[in-house]
Amino acid sequence: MKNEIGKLYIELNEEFNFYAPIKDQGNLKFRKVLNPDDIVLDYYNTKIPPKEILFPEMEVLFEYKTDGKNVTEIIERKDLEYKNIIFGIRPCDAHSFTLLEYFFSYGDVKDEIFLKKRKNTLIMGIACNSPKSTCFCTSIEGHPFMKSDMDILLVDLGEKYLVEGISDKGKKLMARLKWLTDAKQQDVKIAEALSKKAEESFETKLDLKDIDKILDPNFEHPIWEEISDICIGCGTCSFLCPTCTCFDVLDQNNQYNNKGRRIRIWDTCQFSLYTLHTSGHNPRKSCIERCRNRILHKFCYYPENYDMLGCVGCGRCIQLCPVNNDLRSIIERINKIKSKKEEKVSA
Amino acid sequence: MVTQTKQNKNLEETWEPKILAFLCNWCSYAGADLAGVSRIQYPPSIRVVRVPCSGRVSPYFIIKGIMDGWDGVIVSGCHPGDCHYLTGNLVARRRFAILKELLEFFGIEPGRVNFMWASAAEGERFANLIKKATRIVKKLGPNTKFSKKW
Amino acid sequence: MPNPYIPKLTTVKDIISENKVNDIKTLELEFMKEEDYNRFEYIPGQFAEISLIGKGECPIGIASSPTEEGTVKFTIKKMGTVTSGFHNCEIGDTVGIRGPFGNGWPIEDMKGKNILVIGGGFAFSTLRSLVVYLLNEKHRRNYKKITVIYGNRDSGEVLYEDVLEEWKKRNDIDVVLTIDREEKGWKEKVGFVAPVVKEIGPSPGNTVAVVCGPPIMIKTTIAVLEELNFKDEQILNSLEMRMKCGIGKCGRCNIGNKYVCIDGPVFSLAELKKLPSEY
Amino acid sequence: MSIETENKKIEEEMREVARNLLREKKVNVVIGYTKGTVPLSSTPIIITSENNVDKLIWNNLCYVNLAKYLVPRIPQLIDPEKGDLKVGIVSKGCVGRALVHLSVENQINLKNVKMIGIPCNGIINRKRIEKEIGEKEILELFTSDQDIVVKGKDFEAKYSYDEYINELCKVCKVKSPPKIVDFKDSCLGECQEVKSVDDNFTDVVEFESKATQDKWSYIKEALQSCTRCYACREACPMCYCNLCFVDQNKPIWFEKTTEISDILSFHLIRAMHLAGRCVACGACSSVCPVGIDLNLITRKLEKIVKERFDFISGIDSNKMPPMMDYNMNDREEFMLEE
Repeated sequence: MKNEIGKLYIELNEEFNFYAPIKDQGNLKFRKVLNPDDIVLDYYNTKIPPKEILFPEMEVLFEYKTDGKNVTEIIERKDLEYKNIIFGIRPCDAHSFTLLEYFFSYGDVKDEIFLKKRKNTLIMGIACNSPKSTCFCTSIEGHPFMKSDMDILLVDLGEKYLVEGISDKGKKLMARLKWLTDAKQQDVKIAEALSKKAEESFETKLDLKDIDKILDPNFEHPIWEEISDICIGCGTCSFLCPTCTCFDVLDQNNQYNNKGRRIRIWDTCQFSLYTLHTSGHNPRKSCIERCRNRILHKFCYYPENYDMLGCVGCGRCIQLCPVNNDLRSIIERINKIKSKKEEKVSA
Repeated sequence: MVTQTKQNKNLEETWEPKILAFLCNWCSYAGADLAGVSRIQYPPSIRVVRVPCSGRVSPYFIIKGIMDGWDGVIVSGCHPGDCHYLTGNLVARRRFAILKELLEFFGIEPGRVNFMWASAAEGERFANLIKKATRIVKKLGPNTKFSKKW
Repeated sequence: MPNPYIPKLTTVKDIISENKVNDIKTLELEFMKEEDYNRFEYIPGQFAEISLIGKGECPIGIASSPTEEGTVKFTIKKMGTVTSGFHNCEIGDTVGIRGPFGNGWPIEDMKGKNILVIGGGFAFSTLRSLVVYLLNEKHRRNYKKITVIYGNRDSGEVLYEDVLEEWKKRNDIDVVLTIDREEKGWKEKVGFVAPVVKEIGPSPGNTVAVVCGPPIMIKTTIAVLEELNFKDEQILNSLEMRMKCGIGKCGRCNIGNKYVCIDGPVFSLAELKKLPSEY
Repeated sequence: MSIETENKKIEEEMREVARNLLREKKVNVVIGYTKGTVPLSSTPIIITSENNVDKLIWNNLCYVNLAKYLVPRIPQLIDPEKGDLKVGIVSKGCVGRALVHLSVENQINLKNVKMIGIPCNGIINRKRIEKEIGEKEILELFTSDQDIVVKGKDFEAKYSYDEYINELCKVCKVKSPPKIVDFKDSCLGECQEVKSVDDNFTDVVEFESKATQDKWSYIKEALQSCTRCYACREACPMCYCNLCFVDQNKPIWFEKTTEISDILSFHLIRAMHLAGRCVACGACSSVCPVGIDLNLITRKLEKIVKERFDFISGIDSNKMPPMMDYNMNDREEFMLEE
């Protein structure tokens, strides 16, 4: 099927927005495919996380018309009903969509903009045959061949793909693709072997089992100063994190045609402006608090609120941090708090 | 097709640029006044913002102006040595030099941003320079590159 | 479900300048559509995201009580871009509103108890909402003794003078006003809120203390209340945080795993003590 | 001498100076580089004990400008009882320049700073190598003789060292920190006397000669992928403002959206703010997660300041930077004349 990606694209492009990894300015990103030849599938992972398909860096919440001073009409977005296919996504990033879904539907008021788009999205992922050295999805109960977050999972067998429909949505779509051939037992076995091999090849193993229980009582611990001492306070780790969701809201006016729009743009807890009150008070005024918030949000608040870690183990923050403030070593240092305490108790 | 180009040509001829002008209170603003009182004709393209000194004009004002869709920006102050605050225009001149070079480097037509000196007694010079600046900006056409559009 | 970011439109019906410095104004808003108003069911202590479309949006506590039908009131201090915009509003302007958000004062749990309302300065708006609600003839019999202690920097800063006058005339509520420094013509108490609370010495038995004000006032008042043997569960607090969305999505108002906009803004002192002190 | 032996030598000398400084209690902390956990990186480290000195390393991936850690963070660490915090800082040329310039701007007191000067032999252009390797994983990178060797699971690539170092390093003339007249003992280890720097700016001139439209499309293309993480700003030793102009919201000058005009205005104004201040360390380009190359803009700034005001930042602690100064006789050929 490998050379039939184009065929797949042509068949689905009319009905769906077809997203796949594409090289843009030297960086691999998920973009709407215009030419199936652009699709890059021989890759580890994209630099920009695929969350930007459903939660773009800049997104219009609504538009409005004014009479020069006052609003006369509010125009809702109508493009949320489009159907999307995300093709070639890795299992860790697919898992991030599950987390985002949890997050955006938390509370009484749900984020309908995201959820509507999510509902109309079909995830067609490719299993990870060879994880990167910075990947640690097995440590967060994920797996390079994890199916649960996908609609269809492809396994790269070298010459061909093994395609498996997982959700009803995915199975339905597969039934439409008449040119797929039935898989041989032998191919399924190869896939299983590949899965095992991939799982064994992980270099990074982190102990994240009770991390929320260690973090919760250690809100005020000297370790946070130590962790944040080299942090320069940029937003790389959170902008490129597949599960980070914070945003800022602002209004834009077009004074020429009396139109305007309210947009949301990615924001990050790493900036001091993020929590600055109008009065000048800032609850998280230094890098220490901001670094702590990021770690706690992912490894303590997420488990407390959704019973899941807020990290998918993609390793983007490890690879792209400008000062190489490695998340793996941060977690190791946090785990040490616990073992130190235990030592004390036993002594 | 022919009619369209004709129309475009017409548009080009009738199009008048809108230029944001920051005039220093002590010299150029008075100069503009003098030009008006002396009934010297110059194109009605500028919209004036009076500032205490050309040194008050931050690069933010200029870039924000271009971003907001003005076709050009003019900053006018006292001649070097004549500043009401002694050195305000000298400080401003350094800033403008860098801004102008950087704009050019970024590929934004440098003609959109113009700096000039005009004293309170130079009504004629003021009018002439505005004419010249308007001509330059008009030649460049509407500002579409940098202005926000959606 | 509809897009939660779309505000309902209202018109400004009345604008009242609340203090002498003229930096606090109360805006009375009337919904353009009847159905929007009917859907806007709130309790005292909740807030709404009100927006001047084109300028931005900000979370403001609702100052009116649900018992005052027809309009919704917001008391706004001139601080930043959006609030300055509100101060420049004229009657008849359009204002967007989303909400109500937050948990509000626990009016159900307060039933059958004495209520001690302690407010300082401009934070009195949601307390006004609460007291007006409690004093409503339908609700008054559900609650026991009501005491209001309201402190200000000077007499020019006292908000809602008309309702305060009304309350003073009634015999089912005690109103104590105080200002920081003595002033000519001021007949009420003088001194900070905390010592005044101490002086009055409310008894903690079957009482809920509602405290709202600037951080330093909260800190000193809570110390006094604890001295008077109030338990942590009996002291209620309304927190402030920078907010954008009001629905727990934009992320910035979290304290620990709680979001002030959905789990708050009202927390009891007992709850607050469990949360990290990052507010 | 091969690059590795050079590095080894630098490393040893650096450790020796740092050890002595800590042992003699001349400094409280030493800021330096240590080995990174991913192949194309190094990480800053703050050392307080003599025992940890061996963690300090020098290789050609030490791209962070350590002067960043002095402003504004370190002044906050000053213990009022113990007096000022004394800092030793591993200084390649551009770190030294940054320190000198920061002291000119009264942000740090050089009295409290000891530079551990090293003769920098260039920083590898990691973004360029990453781009050329593409979607393969780099597991190891080392220098061998005059080459940079990049190794992965099933590939090995060699790049010429002279070609694949930062563009700014190629033209750098201040390899080790400049000697400071007022604080003679502030620089230990290697330092050099810099009087003036000759530069013909051929790279900038080439770009300048392009047509306006070409420049615009080049800049637009280059900056388009900016994610607004502001790593360039945060890594820059000169960007120490408490409130950056993009963060100002009373009034909002520039919106932080992803529109090209907003992105461009950020980079344009930031460049404006760095005129006469940029020390050409290239940290901004090295840290950019999406690989935007800001070197060209940096070079242009250097050129403007050199040609117009005959100034080079961070060389002379007694010379006033151009944007803090004025001169009646500046060139004004750009002014509109009748």
